[in-house]
Amino acid sequence: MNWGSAAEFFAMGGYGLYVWGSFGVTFAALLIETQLARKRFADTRRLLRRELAADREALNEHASRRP
Amino acid sequence: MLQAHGLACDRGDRRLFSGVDFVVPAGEWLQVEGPNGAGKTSLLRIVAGLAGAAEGHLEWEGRPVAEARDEFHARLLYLGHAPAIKDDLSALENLQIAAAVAGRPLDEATALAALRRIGLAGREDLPSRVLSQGQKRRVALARLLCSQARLWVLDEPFVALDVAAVDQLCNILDEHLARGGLLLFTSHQAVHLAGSGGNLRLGR
Amino acid sequence: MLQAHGLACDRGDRRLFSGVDFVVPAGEWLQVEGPNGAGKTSLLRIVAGLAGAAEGHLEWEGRPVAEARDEFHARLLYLGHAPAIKDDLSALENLQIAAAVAGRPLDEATALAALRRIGLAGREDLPSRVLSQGQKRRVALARLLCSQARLWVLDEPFVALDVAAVDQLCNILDEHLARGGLLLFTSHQAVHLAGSGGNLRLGR
Amino acid sequence: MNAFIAIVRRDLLLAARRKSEVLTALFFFMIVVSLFPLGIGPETAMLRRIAPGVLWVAALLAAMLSLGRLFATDHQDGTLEQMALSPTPLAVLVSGKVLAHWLTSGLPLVLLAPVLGLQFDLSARALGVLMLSLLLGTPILSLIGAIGAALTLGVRGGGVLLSLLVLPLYIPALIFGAGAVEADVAGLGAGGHLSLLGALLALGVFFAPWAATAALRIALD
Amino acid sequence: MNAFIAIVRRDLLLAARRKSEVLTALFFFMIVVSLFPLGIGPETAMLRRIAPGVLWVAALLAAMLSLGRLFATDHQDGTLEQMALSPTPLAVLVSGKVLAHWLTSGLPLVLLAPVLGLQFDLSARALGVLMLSLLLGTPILSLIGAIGAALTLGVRGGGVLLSLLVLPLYIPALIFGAGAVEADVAGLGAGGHLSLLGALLALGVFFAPWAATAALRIALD
Amino acid sequence: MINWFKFASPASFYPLAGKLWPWFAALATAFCAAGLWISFFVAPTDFQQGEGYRIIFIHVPASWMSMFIYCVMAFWAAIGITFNTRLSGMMSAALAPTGALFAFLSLWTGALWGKPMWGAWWVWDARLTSELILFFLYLGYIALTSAIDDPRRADKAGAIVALVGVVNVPIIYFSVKWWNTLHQGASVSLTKAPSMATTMLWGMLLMALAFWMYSIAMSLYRVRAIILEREHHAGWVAELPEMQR
Ligand code: HEM
Ligand SMILES: Nc1ncnc2c1ncn2[C@@H]1O[C@H](COP(=O)(O)OP(=O)(O)OP(=O)(O)O)[C@@H](O)[C@H]1O
Ligand SMILES: Nc1ncnc2c1ncn2[C@@H]1O[C@H](COP(=O)(O)OP(=O)(O)OP(=O)(O)O)[C@@H](O)[C@H]1O
Ligand SMILES: [Mg+2]
Ligand SMILES: [Mg+2]
Repeated sequence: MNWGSAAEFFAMGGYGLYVWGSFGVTFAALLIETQLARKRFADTRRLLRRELAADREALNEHASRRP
Repeated sequence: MLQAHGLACDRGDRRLFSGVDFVVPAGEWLQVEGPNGAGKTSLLRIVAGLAGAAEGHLEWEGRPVAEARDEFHARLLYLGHAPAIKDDLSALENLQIAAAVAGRPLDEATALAALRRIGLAGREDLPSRVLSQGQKRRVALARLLCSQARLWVLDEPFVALDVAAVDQLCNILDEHLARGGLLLFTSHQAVHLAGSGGNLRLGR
Repeated sequence: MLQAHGLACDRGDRRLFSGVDFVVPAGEWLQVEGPNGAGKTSLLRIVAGLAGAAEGHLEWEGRPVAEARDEFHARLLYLGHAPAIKDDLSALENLQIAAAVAGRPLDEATALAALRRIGLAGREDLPSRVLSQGQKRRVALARLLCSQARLWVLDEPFVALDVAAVDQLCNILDEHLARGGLLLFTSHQAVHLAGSGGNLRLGR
Repeated sequence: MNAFIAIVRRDLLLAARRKSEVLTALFFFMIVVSLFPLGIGPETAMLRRIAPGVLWVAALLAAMLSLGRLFATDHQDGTLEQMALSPTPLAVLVSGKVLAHWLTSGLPLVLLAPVLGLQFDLSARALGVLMLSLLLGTPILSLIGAIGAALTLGVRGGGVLLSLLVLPLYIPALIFGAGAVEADVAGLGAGGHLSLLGALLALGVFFAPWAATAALRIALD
Repeated sequence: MNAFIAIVRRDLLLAARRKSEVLTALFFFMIVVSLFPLGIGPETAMLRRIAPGVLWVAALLAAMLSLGRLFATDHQDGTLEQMALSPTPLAVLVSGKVLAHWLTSGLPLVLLAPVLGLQFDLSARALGVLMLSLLLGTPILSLIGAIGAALTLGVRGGGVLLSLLVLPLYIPALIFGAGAVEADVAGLGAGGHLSLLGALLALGVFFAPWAATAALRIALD
Repeated sequence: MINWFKFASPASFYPLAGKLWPWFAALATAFCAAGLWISFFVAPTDFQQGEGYRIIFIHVPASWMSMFIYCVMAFWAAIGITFNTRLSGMMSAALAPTGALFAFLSLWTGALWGKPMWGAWWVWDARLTSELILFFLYLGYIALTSAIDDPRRADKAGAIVALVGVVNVPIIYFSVKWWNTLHQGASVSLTKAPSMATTMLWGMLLMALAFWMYSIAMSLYRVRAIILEREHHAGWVAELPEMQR
């Protein structure tokens, strides 16, 4: 174990800014990427569902109008 | 009322036409005819103020156009060979933005109705790039339906349209004339418009 | 003989047409008809090999075109919506250079004769930029007169032409057919060609 | 005024439609700036000396490159004719287009410049002056560029001709802009250079739309 | 082969028709090179140091600027369709166009470079190496550029996108080209750099027309 | 031979990707946890660089992944061109953003490492420069493909960029190497006592594995969205359980 205290851990021997800047941005970036991908997937799915529903409705209407 | 007095046009070292006089009273049309290269497009551009005439001048409601160009432009709608369509925008956006730039914003419902009427239902949101030749022309023509201009100057509006669209356009033109609008246009095809109008022949 | 078997075409997520079959025997014409956006241009581009078909295939003289594309191209002349005219070159230069690039150089006398016949006498040396809409189309059509191709594929060749030019073009097409040539074209106007041929309707 | 806003919004919409457009102008800037160390060699002291010049020249080229599109597409598809026929004065619409051009191609450069300045090891203070000089200078580039774009409209080979016309006119902006940063680095104070740049900008806002409009009318005739 | 010659002649004829076109590419080169002393300051020793890099970067930008036109006009007016339908393989015609592009935009740079090099106080020997490196390098720029131009065909905002695609691919040519002159100035001999440049050229002649053709077919579909 | 072409159809790859990605995500999390633990609590302080060297545990894996992903994209591009499969273009498109991200992270962490070690955020050195160019290549790919609306055209154009770019990558790498070298990669810390070198190596390897698994999970996840976007008119999409209701 390398660290005496939490403060020491965060100070990183004076390199805190650089080390945490690297790790922080890296994981923030990965997190943002996953969130963006999830949003993209959810959006497409929502759009598709709406499109399909509209299609089905149009079909039903068509069928019911026929004698 | 639109009147031309002795218009002449030079292109290169050629005089395309000279001494062209015509009168278009309110509610009437004038079809400019003539073989390819006779100078129909050149004449229409002169009328719209996009090119200068070598001789002659125009009058609008009895006043020389040169004296009140802005007023004249406010009452003019010109559609040329190029359809003024942005390839990257959808038909709906094209229509709305053209109106806003011309100083008369258009609400979405009106714009959509115009596109439907001109036969673009279902294509309102496609980028215009992918539209067919005739569909692009229709987007341009949809402007007519949203226009409040009194004078329409249309350069070969019937080109690339199918039979149904030609009929539709004729109806639109008839309505405009019935409202007391003026119409100046060119076409190589024979066109059947209601109301009265005349023909102007350019070229030998 | 040109044969199509079950051609289909997708644009975006739309199926424009499917199951299109046709036969064009030697010396006959086929007019593709349909409303704006039906897919006429798309069909002609597929036949010319400029776009791929979603389904189906073509046969030329009984052999699949895919197997002998070069041979097929050597016998094909395609004129699309865009006239393939360089604005900076004169009509004469345009004609001669297009022929040279296609691998069949053309001497000046032949080229001049073609331009005269198509009604461009006196405009052979103007830069094409200043030509009128219809004159530009004529430069493109002059290619037909110098062509040795057996299959002509023409997308709306009659657009922007005046009445005289339409007649002239009909004569040229008739001669081609009389020589045993094949013709595939689109037009929104009714066209009167001698010889026999058929119609293909696309769209609902 | 409404038409002015409409045209700015339209041009921004068009830029947004091609998401990549704004970004690519930026990356062009980045790449050009990065090319110099590759051609010249990696020595820090030297790079620091040439940094203001390189950054300004690159900004100038990036702004110029997107000028070609400024009126050309509108001309081609007939929109320009419609603008000329609109009841709003053409100069107002042209100003709108220039503003949109600056928003999409000038402003991003201003914001990116400090990051690139870091690559050349400039101090924080020098970076501040650099940003300020670009903030005053890039609108000048758009304004002068509009005149050039209008003059070369419909002229083939316009792209290259455009740069020929426009680059000499950009030289004062370049000299004062890069000069401001150099003066600051040399400890001389950048105030004089910056106020000259400001004066140029005022001049440009006043005259450029008018000149560009006149040029457009010629192209349309 | 006949078609190859025909297309080279056509493109040269088109360039000659716009007399200004070749000249403006040259002037762009000159102006960009001349901007640097303005932006950086007039110190001779420093200018000599940065000369090879600046000249090469300017050559690269000048070559790139004219790329936009390479296929765009042919695409717009339908000539490209006709080329694709010609019995001659498209790759041959594309090679012809690339050759014409080099003759009108690369070769003049090679011939002008020594004059500009003099402004930067380069020795006669260094000028010779500079010319040689440009003679080997500018065809690479045209070849790679053709791929980029074909890929961005019909894509709006293509001009800027083109530079984004093409500039990173130009970097090896830049490094070896400018490196050759620097090595010579430093007395190390430019042979190694020049032969690498030659190898790149061979690679380009072999693969670029093929890749550009593939890209053109995509644009046509 | 297994019928690989069966999985090459989007319809059958979509559910497969849906089943696979959670596993890779789980692996990524596990490797990442272990790697982070080693990086911060097992690996000892460097006697030259102090704690600052710990950036290596993301810098090196990110650099590796950025290069590796470009090669994978080029691989898919080649497959797409030779076999004309639709899926390969989608895979390239799904990989590009992640690759660009890792290239960016390599630059970012390198800059943050360079400031304390070299006294400058950036120097124009061989590796740094070639990484920057790789980043530009990614951006070029993304910009081009997103500027073309028709996805099939975009795929083909992207494939050409990926292939031409991958030919360029070694050229850049070596050319810049001849040009000069300052980034003294391997010699920085691996000259330490063997025990330390091994813990460091383990940390780096575990983080590299974590990033690798992350990239796979991410691309599988993203390719599902891309498949849906492009195939939404296909019949099988309407049959999907998540499309009911
Ligand atoms: C923006 C700045 C930097 C960039 C773009 C960068 C890029 C790279 C790349 C691409 C690699 C992988 C190359 C390979 O494995 O062959 C790498 C590895 C490495 N880098 Fe950096 N780097 C940067 C700054 C630094 C700094 C400042 C240091 C340390 C002082 C450093 C230390 C290392 C080490 C130790 C490796 C592993 C080398 C090996 O084991 O092969 N890097 N870097
Ligand atoms: N610089 C020039 N030198 C000589 N003739 C010119 C020049 N510029 C234009 N022309 C001629 O002027 C005419 C332009 O005509 P315009 O475009 O007005 O014809 P149009 O009647 O609209 O024809 P179309 O029916 O084909 O559209 C053409 O005959 C053209 O050849
Ligand atoms: N990406 C796309 N998404 C949806 N529809 C598309 C897309 N691209 C093209 N289309 C449609 O495909 C059709 C193209 O038709 P094409 O140009 O072949 O028509 P055409 O029959 O030649 O019409 P015209 O008579 O107007 O020339 C148009 O209806 C257009 O709206
Ligand atoms: Mg006309
Ligand atoms: Mg059509």
